[in-house]
Amino acid sequence: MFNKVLIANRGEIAVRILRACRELGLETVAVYSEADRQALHVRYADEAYLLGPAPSRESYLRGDKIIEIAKKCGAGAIHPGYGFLAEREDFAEACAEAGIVFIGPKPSAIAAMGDKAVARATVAKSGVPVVPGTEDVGDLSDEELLALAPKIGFPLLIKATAGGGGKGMREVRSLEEMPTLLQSARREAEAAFGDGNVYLEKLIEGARHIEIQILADQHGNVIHLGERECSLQRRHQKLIEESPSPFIGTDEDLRQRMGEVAVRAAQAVEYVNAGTIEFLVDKDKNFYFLEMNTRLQVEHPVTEMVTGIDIVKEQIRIARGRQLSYTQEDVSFKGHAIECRINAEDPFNNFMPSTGRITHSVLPTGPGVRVDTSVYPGFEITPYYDPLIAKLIVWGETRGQAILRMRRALEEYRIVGIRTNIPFHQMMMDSTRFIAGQYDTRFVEERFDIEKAEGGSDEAPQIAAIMATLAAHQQTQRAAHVVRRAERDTSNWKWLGRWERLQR
Amino acid sequence: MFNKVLIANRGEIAVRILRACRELGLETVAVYSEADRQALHVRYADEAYLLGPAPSRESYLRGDKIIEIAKKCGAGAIHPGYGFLAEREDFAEACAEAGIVFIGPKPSAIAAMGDKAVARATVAKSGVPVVPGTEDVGDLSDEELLALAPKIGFPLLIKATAGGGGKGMREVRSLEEMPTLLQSARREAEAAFGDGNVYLEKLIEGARHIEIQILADQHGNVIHLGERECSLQRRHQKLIEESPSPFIGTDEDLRQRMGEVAVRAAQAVEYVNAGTIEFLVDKDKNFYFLEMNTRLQVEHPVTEMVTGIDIVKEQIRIARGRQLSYTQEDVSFKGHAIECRINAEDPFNNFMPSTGRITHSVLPTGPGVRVDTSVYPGFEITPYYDPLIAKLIVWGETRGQAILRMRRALEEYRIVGIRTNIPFHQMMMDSTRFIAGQYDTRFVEERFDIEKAEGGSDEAPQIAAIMATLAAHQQTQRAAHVVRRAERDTSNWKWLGRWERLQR
Amino acid sequence: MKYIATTDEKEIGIEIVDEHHVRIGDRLIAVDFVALSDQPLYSLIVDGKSYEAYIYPEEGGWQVLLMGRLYHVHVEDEREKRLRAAAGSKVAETGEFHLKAPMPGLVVSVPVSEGQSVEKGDVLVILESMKMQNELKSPRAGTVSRIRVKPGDSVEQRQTLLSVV
Amino acid sequence: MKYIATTDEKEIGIEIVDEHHVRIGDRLIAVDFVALSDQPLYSLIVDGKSYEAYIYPEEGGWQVLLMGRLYHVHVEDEREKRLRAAAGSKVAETGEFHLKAPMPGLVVSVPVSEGQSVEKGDVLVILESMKMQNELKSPRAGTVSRIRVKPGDSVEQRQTLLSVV
Repeated sequence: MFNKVLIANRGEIAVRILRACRELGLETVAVYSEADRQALHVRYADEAYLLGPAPSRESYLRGDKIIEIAKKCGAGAIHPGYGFLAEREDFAEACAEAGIVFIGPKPSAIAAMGDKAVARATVAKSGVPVVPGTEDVGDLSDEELLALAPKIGFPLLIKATAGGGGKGMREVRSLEEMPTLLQSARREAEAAFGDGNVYLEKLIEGARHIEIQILADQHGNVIHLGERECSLQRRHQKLIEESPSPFIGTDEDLRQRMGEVAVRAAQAVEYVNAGTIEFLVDKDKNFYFLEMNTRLQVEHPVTEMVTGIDIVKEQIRIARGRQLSYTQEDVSFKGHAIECRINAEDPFNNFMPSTGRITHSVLPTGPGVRVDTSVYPGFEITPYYDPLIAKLIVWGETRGQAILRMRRALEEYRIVGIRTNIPFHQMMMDSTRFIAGQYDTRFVEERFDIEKAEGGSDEAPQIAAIMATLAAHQQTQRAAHVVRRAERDTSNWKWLGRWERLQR
Repeated sequence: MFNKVLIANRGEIAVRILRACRELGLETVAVYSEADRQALHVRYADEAYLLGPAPSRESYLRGDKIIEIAKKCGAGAIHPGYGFLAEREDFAEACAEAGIVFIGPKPSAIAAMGDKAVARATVAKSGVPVVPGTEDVGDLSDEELLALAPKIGFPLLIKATAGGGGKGMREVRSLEEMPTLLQSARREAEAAFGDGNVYLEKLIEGARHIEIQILADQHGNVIHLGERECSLQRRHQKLIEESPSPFIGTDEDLRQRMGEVAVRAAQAVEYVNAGTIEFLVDKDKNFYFLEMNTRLQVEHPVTEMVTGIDIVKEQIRIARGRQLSYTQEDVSFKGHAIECRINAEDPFNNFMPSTGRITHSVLPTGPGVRVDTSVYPGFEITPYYDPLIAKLIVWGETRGQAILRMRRALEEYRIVGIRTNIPFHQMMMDSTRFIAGQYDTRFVEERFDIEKAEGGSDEAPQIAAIMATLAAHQQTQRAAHVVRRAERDTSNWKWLGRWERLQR
Repeated sequence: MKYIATTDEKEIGIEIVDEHHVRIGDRLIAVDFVALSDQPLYSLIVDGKSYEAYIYPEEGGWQVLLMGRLYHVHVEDEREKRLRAAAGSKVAETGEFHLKAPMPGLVVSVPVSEGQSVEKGDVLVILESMKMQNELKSPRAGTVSRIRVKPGDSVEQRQTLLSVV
Repeated sequence: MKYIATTDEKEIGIEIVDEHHVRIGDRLIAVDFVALSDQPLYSLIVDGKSYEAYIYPEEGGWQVLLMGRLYHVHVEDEREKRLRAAAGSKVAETGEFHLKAPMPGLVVSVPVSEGQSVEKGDVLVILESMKMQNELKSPRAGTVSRIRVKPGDSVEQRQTLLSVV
C-alpha cells in the first residue's frame, strides 16, 4: 500500500491531484521543468524535483526520469493527470516494472483504447455502436487512407490515433484537400503525442458530444456517474462542459442506455480506475462510441458537483485496491453544473495565445463556485504548455440558476497581465441558443460571431469612451508633471510603462 | 415587488448579498464610506453611492442617508446584512415608512428580540428554557444590577442588551470587580451599538454554544435548518463554526427537540425571514435559550453547505412575499461543513489587529472549498471596521474529511501585507481536542497556548534557520552591490524596503 | 480640457471639467475614476452607476474591455483635431505593415514568398505556441516584402517576421 | 560566508557555499531559494523537500512563519559574532522601551501614571481599533516615563505613546 504519490504533471490538474492526496493524508511529490520552479504544484507539494528544460519532451514527457525520481524518493504510486504521459501504455508498463502503482488502468486497457482505431474495433465486437470510419487495426499510410476515404464518404475527420483534445484533428470536405490536411494532422499529432499516426471517421453533422464518466475497481465493479455535455467546442477543443446534458434533459431512458453501453465498453477491455466514454449523439438521439479516454478528464469537476463524488480521491482508493465506495444505486444527481475553461488567449484576436506575467488577479468566490487553477499574481505564463490556466465551475439548483451564477462569476473574475477568453464565455452565457441548450459541436465556429454577440449594453460604448478619455487625460496630466519635454518623443507604450513605475 | 436591492453594509457580507441578488436577476446598489471607494462591494454593484467619512457613525450607521439614497435611486428593498443597522428596529420602521421593503423581520420582532432582556422574558412565556439572569424588562441602572448580581450568583456575564458578537460583554467573578467591568461593558456597547444598556446572565461553565438556523415566511410557515456548533470562541468572538455539531452528533432526538424549541421561539414573536436561535448546552445536554439574532449570521455558510439551501436567496424570496421553497421534510443534511473566520490580527502578538495594504494573496480553491471575502491584492485594511477579512468554509463527506480539507486549504492560503489568524486556525485543526470535538466556549482561552500548540514538525526550526540565513545573506549581498557604504547605517527596515523596491 | 472620443465610428465630445466632472453636450456629469491596485484596471462611478474596465493603450488609441465587450476608442484633444483637420487628411491607411510575433513560438511554415500579392485575411505565417498552431493573417491587401524567418525558427515576442507594403 | 543562526536558543552554523549549496556541520545540502512574486514570501527546496515561508525582518533578527508556526531567528556572520564575543556581553536587556501604537486607533484609557512602577505584563494603554479594545502591555518591569497621549486621542501607527525605563 503506497503512502507517497508522485504527480507526473503540471498546471491545474497537478494541483487538483495534490489536493486529493493531501486530503487523504498521503505525501506528495511534484516534478517540474525549469519554467515551472515557481508553479503552484511545486509550492504545494511536500517534495519537488527538477526534470529538465521547459519543453515537454525534455521534462514532463521524460517518463524514465520520472520513474527514477519516484524510486529515489520512495513514492509508491504515480498519478499521471491528463495529457503528457497519461495515456502512454509504455509508461504504465514501466511503472509496473519498477514496482510503482500507476494510478490509472492497466497497460493493456490503455493500449486497447489508446489506439483509437483498435478501440473502435474492440468495443464494436461487444455490441457498442461506433461511428463509421477506418475500422482496420494498425498504422495506415497516407495512400491507404486516401483510398479508404471515398468509401467512408465526405465530410470526414482525420484524427490522431494517440489523440485527444482536438490535437492532430482535421476536417476534410473533399479528397483534393486531404493530402495537405493529412500532413498537418500528422505533424501536430507527432508534436503533441510523439506519434503521428491517424485514422478516419465519418463526420456526423449537427452532432452533440456527450460523454459518460465511469469508475471501475479491481474487483470487477463498474459504475457510471452520468453524462457530461461537451458540445461547446472551438477547433475541436472543448470550451464549456455541463452536467446533466440539456439535450438528454429528462430522457432518463436515454441516459440509462448510454450509461449501460459505457459500462459495457469499459468491461470490454477489463477497465480499472476512472475513465470516460465519449459518444456522438445525432439529432435523432442515436449515439455512437467515439473513443474512450483512459484517464481523468479536464472536465471531471462538473460530475463531482452534481454527484458529490470526489473522482480523484476515488481513483486513488481504487489504485490502493479498495472496493468502489459507491454502488450504481448510491449515485444520484442533484442540480446542474457548468464549467468554463479559462484559457490564456485573446478572443478578440482570433484566440491567439497570450503569454506574460500575471500582475494581478481576483478570483470569483462565494456559494456554488469552484475554481481549479494553478496561476497566481506574479506567475509567468510561458509559451511551452497548453493555454488552460483555470477552470471555473459553478453549481446551481437548476440549469438556469447555474447560468446566472456563471455570469456573475465571470463578471467578477479579473486577470491582468495576459488576455483570457473570459469575454467569450460571457458572450456565450448571454447567447439565446446556449441558454436554450440548442447547440452542437459546430456552434462556435459556424453560428457565433464575437463581433456581433448578443447581450451588449446600449450605454457601454459611451461609458467606454468616457473611460478612455479619462485614462488619456490622466496620462497626459501625469506625464506633463514628471517627464521632461525633451523625452516626449518616446512611444506611448514606453510612456505608460514609465508612468506605471512611478505610480508604485 | 422590488427589482432593485440596496445593500446597507460593507465587507464580505455585502459581497455575499450582492451575489445572491445578481443570481436572482435583481439590480444591486452599494453604499460606501470614503475608506471603501475601492472595496469589492462597490466594484461589483450596479450602482454605488457615497455615504460619508470612514467612521461607521458617519457612514454605515447613517440610516437616514441610506433610505434617502434608496428612494432617490429607486431601490425597492434594503438588505442590512449583519451588524450596523441589521438589528435596529427604528431603521426597519423607517424603511417601512418610506415604502421600502426591509429584508428581515418586522420591527416588532426586532424590538422583542433585540432587547435581550425582553427577549428572554418573551420566549420564557412560551415555554422555552432560558439561562437564569436579570429577567426584568427595561433599562437597569448600575445600582440595580449590582443589587441583582448576588441573587443570580457568580460567575456571571454582563451583556449588552443591543448586543451581539461579544461586544460589550464582560465576565464577572466577584461583586468587587463588577463596577469597573460594568463601566467598560457599557462604553463598548455604546461605541458598537449606540446603546450602552446591559443585562446580567448566569455563566454556565463548560457550556457549548449551539445555534439553530430558522426560516419563516409571511404565510406562517417556519422551518429550521439544523444546528451550528459555535463554541470555539476567543473573548466571546466566534472563530470556528461547524455543522452538524460534534457534541450533538447522532443524537437526533436532541437535534429535533432543539429545532422545535427554536421554531417555537421564533413563533413567539411572529418572526418572518431568516433568524438564529442561540442556545447554551451544558454537559448534561440541557439547553437554554440565550438570544435570537434577528438577521443573517456571519456563519450561515456552514448551514448552506450541508443543506444545499441558499439562505440569502431564500431571505430575498421571503421578502418578496413568496412561500418558503422548502418544507421541514425537504430539509436534509449531507456531510459536514467547517468555517474558519480569517481575521486581520496577529495571533503571535496577542491577536492585535493588523492594518495595511494587502500586497499579495493566493486563495485556496478546489473541490469543497468556499471563500467569502471582500479583500484583494492592493486593498487597504483600515482600522475603522471589524477585522474579519474572509471566511474560509469547507465541506467534507465526514467531519474527518472536512478537517483534512480545512488543513490543506489553510496551508494554501497566502496573504501578504497584513498579519492574519490563519496560523491559529492551523494549530486548532491539529489540536487533538478539536479533532475529538471536545471543546467548550472557554477552550481557546483556558486550554490553548499558541506557543505550545501541538503538531509542529521537528525539522521546522532548522528549516526556519536556513531560510532566515539565506534571506539575511541575500540582503547583505544585494545591499553590498547597490547601496554605497556611506548609507550603511540606515535601519534594517529601511534597507529591506529599498532592496524590495529595487527588485521590482 | 476638451476631447473628442471616437468609438464604433461615433464621435463624442467630452470635456474634462475638473477631477470629478465631465461635460458631454450640455450635461455636467459627476464621475469618480480610479485605478485599482496600480493596474490598468479602472473603476468608474458615473451618476451613481458603477463600472469597471481594463484599459490598454493600443496603436492610435485605447482598448477598453468593459462588461465582456472590447471597445476601441480613439481620443484626441481639440488641438490635435484642429491640426489634423488643417493637414486635411485622415491618418494614411497605407505605409508598411510589420508582422510581429504576438508571442514567443516556433515558426511552422511561411506560406507566402517575397513579392507575392496578398489579400486581407491571407495567412502569412503559421506559428506554434502553447501546443497550438496559430495562423497569423494579413490585416490588409499588399505585397509581401522582407521575410525574416523560415520554418523551424524560434522567435521572440514582438520579433518582426515579415512586412507587407 | 559562514553564519550562526539562533532559534529556540539553539545555535546552528550555516555556511553559504554558493547560490545552490549550504553546509551544516559536514553535510553539504542542495538548496533552491526564491522569492515569490516579489513578496517577502519564499520558496525553499532543500534536499527535494518543498517549503514555503513568510520572512519578515524584526529587531535583532528575522521572523519566519513556516507551516503555521512562527520562528524568531537571529542571524549573524562570523565576524559579527567575534566582535560581539570580544565586547564580552550579550545585547543589553536594559535601556528605554518605547511603547508604540501597533495600529492607528483611539486611546481609550491610560491606566498608569508617570513615575509609576510596572511589572512585565501590566497594561499600559488601552487602544480601540477595528471595534475592539486592545490592551497594550509592558514587555518588562520598569518605571513609566513620558506619557504622550491621553484618553480620547487618535493616534497613528507606530506613534510613541509612552516609555518605560
